[in-house]
Amino acid sequence: MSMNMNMKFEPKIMAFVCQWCTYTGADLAGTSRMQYSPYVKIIKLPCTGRIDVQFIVKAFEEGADGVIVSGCHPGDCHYTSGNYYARRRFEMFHELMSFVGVDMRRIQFAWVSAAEGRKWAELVNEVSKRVEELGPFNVFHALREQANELNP
Amino acid sequence: MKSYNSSIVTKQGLKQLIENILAHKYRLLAPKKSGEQLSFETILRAEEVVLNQLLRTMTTLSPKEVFFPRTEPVLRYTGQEMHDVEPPTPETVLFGIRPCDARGLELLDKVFTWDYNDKFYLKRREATTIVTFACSDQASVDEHCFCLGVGGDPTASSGSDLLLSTNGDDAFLLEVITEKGERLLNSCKEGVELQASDKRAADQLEAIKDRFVRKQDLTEVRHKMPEYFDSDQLVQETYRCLGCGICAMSCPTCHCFDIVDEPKAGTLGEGARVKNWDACSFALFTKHAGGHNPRELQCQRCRQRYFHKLAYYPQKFSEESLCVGCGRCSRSCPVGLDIYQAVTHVLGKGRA
Amino acid sequence: MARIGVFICWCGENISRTVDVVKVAEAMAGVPGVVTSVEYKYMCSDPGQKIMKESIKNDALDGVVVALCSPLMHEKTFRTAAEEAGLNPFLLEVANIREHCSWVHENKEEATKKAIAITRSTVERVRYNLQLKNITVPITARAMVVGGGIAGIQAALDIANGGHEVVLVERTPSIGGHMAGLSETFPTLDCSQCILTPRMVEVARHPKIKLYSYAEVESVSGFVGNFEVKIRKKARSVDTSSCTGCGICQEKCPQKNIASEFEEGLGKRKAIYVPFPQAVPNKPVIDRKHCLYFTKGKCKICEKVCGPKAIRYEQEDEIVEERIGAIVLATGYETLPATFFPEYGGGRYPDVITGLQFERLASASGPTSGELKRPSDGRRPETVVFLSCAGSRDLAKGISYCSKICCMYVAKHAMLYQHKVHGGKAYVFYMDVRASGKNYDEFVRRAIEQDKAIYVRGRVARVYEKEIEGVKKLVVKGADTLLGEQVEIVADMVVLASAVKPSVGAAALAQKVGTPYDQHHFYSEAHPKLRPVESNTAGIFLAGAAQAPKDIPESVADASAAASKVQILFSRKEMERDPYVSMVNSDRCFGCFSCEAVCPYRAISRKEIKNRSGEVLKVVAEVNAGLCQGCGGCIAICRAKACDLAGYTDQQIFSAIRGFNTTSTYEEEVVKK
Amino acid sequence: MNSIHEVREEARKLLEEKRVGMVIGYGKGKGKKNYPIFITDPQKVEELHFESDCFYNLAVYLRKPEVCSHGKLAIVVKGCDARSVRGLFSENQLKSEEVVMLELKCDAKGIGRDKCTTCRVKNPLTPEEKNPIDGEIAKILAMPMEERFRFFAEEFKRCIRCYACRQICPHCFCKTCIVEKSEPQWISSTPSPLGNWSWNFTRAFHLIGRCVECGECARACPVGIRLDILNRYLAKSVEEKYQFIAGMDEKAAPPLTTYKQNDNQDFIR
Amino acid sequence: MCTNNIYYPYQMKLTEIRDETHDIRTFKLEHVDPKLKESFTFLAGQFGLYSILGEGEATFCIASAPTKQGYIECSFKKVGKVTTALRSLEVGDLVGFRGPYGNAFPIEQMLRKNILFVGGGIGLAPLRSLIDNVLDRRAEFKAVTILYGARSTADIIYREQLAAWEARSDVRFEKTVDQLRPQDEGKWSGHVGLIPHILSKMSVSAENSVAVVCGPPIMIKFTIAELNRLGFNDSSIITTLENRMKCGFGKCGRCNIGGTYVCKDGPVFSASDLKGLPDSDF
Repeated sequence: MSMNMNMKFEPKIMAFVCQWCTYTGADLAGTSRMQYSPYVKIIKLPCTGRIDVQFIVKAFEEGADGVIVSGCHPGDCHYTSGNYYARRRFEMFHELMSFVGVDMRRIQFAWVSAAEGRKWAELVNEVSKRVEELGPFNVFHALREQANELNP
Repeated sequence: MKSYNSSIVTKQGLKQLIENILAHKYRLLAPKKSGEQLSFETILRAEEVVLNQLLRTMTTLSPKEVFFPRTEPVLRYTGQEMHDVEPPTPETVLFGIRPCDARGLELLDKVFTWDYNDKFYLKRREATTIVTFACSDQASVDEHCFCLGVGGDPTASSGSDLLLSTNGDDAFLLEVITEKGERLLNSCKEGVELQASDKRAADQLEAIKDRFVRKQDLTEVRHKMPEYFDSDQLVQETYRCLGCGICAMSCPTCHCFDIVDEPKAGTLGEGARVKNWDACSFALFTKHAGGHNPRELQCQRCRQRYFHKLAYYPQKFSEESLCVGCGRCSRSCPVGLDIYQAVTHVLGKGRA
Repeated sequence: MARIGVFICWCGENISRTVDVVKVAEAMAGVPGVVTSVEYKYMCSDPGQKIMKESIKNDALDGVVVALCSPLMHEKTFRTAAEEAGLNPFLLEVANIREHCSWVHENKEEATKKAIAITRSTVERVRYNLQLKNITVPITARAMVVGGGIAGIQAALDIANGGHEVVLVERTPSIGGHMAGLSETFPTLDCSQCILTPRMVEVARHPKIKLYSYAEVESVSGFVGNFEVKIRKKARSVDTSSCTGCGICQEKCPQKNIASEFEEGLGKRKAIYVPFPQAVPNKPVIDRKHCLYFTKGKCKICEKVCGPKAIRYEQEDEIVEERIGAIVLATGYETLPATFFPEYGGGRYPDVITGLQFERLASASGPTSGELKRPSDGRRPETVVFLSCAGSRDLAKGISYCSKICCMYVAKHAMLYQHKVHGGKAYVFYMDVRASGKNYDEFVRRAIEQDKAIYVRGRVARVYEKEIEGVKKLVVKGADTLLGEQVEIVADMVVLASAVKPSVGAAALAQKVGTPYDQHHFYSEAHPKLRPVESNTAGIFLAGAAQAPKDIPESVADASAAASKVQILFSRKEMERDPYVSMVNSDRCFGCFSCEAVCPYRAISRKEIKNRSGEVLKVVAEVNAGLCQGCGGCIAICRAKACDLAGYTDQQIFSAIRGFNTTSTYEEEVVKK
Repeated sequence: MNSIHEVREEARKLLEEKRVGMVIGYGKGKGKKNYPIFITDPQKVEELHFESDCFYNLAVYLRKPEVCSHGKLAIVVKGCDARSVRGLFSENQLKSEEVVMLELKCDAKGIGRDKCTTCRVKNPLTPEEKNPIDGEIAKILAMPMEERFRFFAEEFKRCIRCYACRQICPHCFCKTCIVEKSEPQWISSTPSPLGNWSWNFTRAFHLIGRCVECGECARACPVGIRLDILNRYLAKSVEEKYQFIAGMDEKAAPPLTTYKQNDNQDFIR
Repeated sequence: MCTNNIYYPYQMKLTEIRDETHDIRTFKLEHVDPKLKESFTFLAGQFGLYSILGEGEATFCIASAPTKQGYIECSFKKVGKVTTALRSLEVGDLVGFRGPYGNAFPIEQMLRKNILFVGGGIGLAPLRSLIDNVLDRRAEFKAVTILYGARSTADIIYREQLAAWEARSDVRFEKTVDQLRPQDEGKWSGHVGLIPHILSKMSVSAENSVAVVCGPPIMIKFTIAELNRLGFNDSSIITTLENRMKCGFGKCGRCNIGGTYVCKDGPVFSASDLKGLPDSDF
């Protein structure tokens, strides 16, 4: 990542959330005027079951330094079981990602219900702080830079 | 071509030559061991060139990548604006390719200059001086090599600018083939002891020929194409092909490519139009957008590759076949397919 | 190139205080394909909407992004407005820059940057929005009610009286359910059969109700408005159309010692029998397990005595098919059998009985004609101990929940006992008395105060038999937790208010229907507060104790509510719903059916792709848009990316991801200004 | 079946009685080389051959249209092939009545890339032991995160997108691969460091709970990418987490298409 | 602007959009560079590569006649990424163009002959260029017959053009649809049936005639067979091949069949050429 050294590092963190629980929970954080870090941006999906791990890979490809994936707590899925399948998928994704050396502190899975505006705000702050401390995802960005170098 | 100008150089002298090449800021590419493989890589220190190794083992991928990279931008864009691209062309010395590879480049030249000149290929060609190693070592030829069967010669100089061959245990014969070769040699020969000689690599040809187990002539298939095209034997020979692209991608003369637009990750509206290696063995290669595929079956795709090498290219471009007999495709094929074996079997059956 | 309009709302100061909306508008104007980008004080106001509507027309927009509050607030408003202006409403997306941005950040520069990113991402997404249309599904206005207890009866009658045909499926030979077996009902003590029987008769003669008794649901396919149901009519061995219900067969049947299910095992029945005199239909059925002809090959007395020749030994199960638009599941409950409680001697001592058995003993139509007698020796019980919470709220028994009805019926039992056995002593062991309901607490008080039931707070540890003066008595050992002492009561009878659980087969039925159930196999409602009688599967409704323990008035209310939901559904010929459904590209699909495995709605079916000569080339997945609820689980599991979700396509998400992370130098300059 | 002789006999019978249209097995080439052969003529069953370097996973041929057009098939299977065939059954790619498995115990010692040294299904029907953490996996796990990342990034960088790993894998049966999908293009088809990373990562992910650890992808890879380590590690994880071994039970649901309510969620906040 | 990069397209401006059917669209394109607009020439039968930056290139023939100068037209069906992106363009947008590539219809060999044009579906596009070219030089040819077929009336392209040809007294014009949809009952004045079948009933003479056939591969195959039956020899049947192409100038190898590169040696072939080619269905 070509970054001016005296510029503050503003991590790019993408959140993939389900529309029934976490999206609404984030709305609640808003209506409750909870203040949190501005680095996390949300993409709304119907359900965590819709979240393809490809989304997360793509987010990193496009320059994200961290990713949050969040949805309804187990048992609360609007579609009854989407988050259960997602949980397994994420567990294996977690395994594979960490095996190939992606620091999993950059990726946070969470259950945030529509009532948990507080939890959402805390989650965002926690992940933002952690990614800020980790710095830009340079090893991954390097792949991108190398790929772009092929297009001189 | 210039008349022969041969000299004998010691191993030490050759090392010095390599050091001089590096010192003169040439980009030096030579076979280098990475993992279990030998591949052409940029050499930064002379000792990275392990002569024994490159004499004995052939690189997995051919040197075509130096001129025709696996991916290469042909234009860039920013929004609606287009920008031309020039291939990076540092003065380059490609060291240690084989005569079959060198010959392959000459065959490729015909494709990339046919009516339309592909500047990306040509500019790289112009900027590169080729130092070839003849297959004169005891172990240079293995059971996959069959250049003799496709009009090649393990000591040939065509396509090379300088030709090296072994001369006893600790010395090499260095032949200047072209002016370009001569220029390189002249600019890098300080401290290199060159002892004029009247020998040629080709003198060793007869001895080397004996090392070949594959000697049958494949070129006749070209004339019998219609006869063999629907040969059951050919289908049988290629039935186990799984449709990967190893053969095409390791081949020194396979040149099929795809053109795609590659958006630059992390930007909106920026990117490049790139030329990527492709292979006729891929199922989607000829598949129409509408779903129709003129080469629906894998054996048809295999046949395309064999025939393109041995029949179509000679028919179109020259009397030479596009296969140079380096044996890379059969060395790397994961299911043991072998163009030489397949074609000789078919020829055998055809005769019978 | 796309023609996208971006409309940014100040929301008074709500957004503009921390987000520089003018800069956002300026930044968006620089995004390729954005032809207009404006901000306005209140976008949702009439003049605000008018700005958007006019721009849609004048700038010939083919995509709109409104950047304002949460889509949950105003997405609908703006989509409707867009539609009024002639744009497909699904070409409009909301960028949430209030709840997710201006309200949660203080630093204006950062908030502005984030608002730009959110809006930019939404612009990138909207490029690939498709013109969608709400899906319309035709509706077969015909309901099926499964279960002929009071809930099922009520639901069937309500729907039928609303003018729609109803198919009522009952597993046993007669409708009526548990209520038909109850003695009197709390808190009014009116006779259960007296209030139920007229309803049963009404079902029998209702022209809109088709009753399948002694039948079970075999399979359900299709989706809301369009179910295809197969019903297994079990072989009755009696031709119900010619049987007159005279009862002579039952009278003459030599097999007479079969425990009657209706009498909870306390009475006997024949091998050909009508479960109880008021049964609907009042036609007998042969119990093939006990019939002499079926077990031994000879007898056939019933056939001989049957006047109208209605006996059919050769009859087989029959599968009938019904087209149904909505299904009400009212499969009711059962209670844990006495044998479930070895610590209380259940199963070992005949005088340890369940509440339902007590109902039969107390019923005027019961095996003792309403006289209270001990099952063991027929003596009048002088002392009876009632144990509430037998199994309920007992994690050791695997049941965490309260069975809800026991407190009330235990009080009723104690009361009935006192009325029937004057001078008898009724002890009630309880944990809490839960009597919330109209006149409920008063009822319990009456049992304690007027009828002198002795309430002991505590659990019973053990019940064992002891012979006292030649009579086998039951010794009940427990603790009185209020007094803090051990108590030991010598009783003649122990009645267990055993826990309520769903009927056997409830889970199997739920699987056939494709609707979820909880760990106890009670059916799951779509929402515990707001959609209590709907299941998560469209067109499947719940009534009565199949969903949770309930008493009669609740079950009836439930049933009427479910019936009302059914009628709302039937009030239209077609049903309209969101177009967010999955779609399969059958070229890419290669039929691994992972999607089928993860689909919670059984919306994936298998389709054969054939060539011209009819050979099957491959089998691929197909989405039934009527069943699909748009969760997108199938898409995430699909490796070939053969399916996609309208409204949330891969292409849209992909573009949104790109849109977030990519800032241009132009934008940076705008922000810095 | 115990010996190649019995297999030949069975193959002959199957072909003669027209119960199968083709037998897929190993034939002997020149020298010591073996390669897949396809027999339709009962007279030719003697060409069937089996010895310790018959390392191909023949199950991959069951999806080739040329092969499928012969109707019912018989296939010589070692442990890994048999697992693949059962995996294909479980994913509806084949019907068990369409394939006859001719099982042979395998004593392959491993050809290149030590593909057979970690094998635990030499006997087609029973896994011998729990999947051990082999040396290669242990080596990776011992690396700090960034080093791991660099290791794999360097491995993937060499990829030339010949797709041999995909073509030789019996479980990569998609007719059009995700990398060939262009709207949107999830994975760049360009052999660049970034596209290569995504491609190899995604392929490994797609094989989770399905890979039978035959190691063919790593053997086929012309540039020597250690795909086997990746897949073996994931197979081990799947076994530990879900007690699932791919291709052992054709009735068992692949682990990502099912769930338990009490699945682990330690990693979820 | 770049001269030596053969991959570098010209910029053309989209000046008109016409929807032929629900999924076939025609673009009219003009060179942005005024000099090029003036000097650009091509021959009937040639093709080009049309591109959008960031999406890629797609190959279609030039559908307008070379005698119409200052612009080119092309027609395309929405089948993939590039064509989908092309469909999203509006008048005034830029399109990349490389070409013209390939050989051309041998119009000089057709002079003073009877000419039979047979077009199927979107295959009328390359034919249209030639037909207009011929009609613009009408006096140099003998009888001109046009047979056009589409799957249904909804799939007919170039309706105005067809009407104009039909109206001419010096052209015999026949049209057919494979199937008549119920709503067309009574409104369709043409034939109903597959092209080869209609052709068999048209009593065309092979004498001093050339047939030019364009359409989907299966239609070409059966039409050639029918023409042979009518007495046309293979060398007097001309058609175009639509193999997949990428580069357009004989490098990328995709369109190679036999010793031929369709993009350079074609796309126009005589039936006798075709029959000598391997991997072709003819």
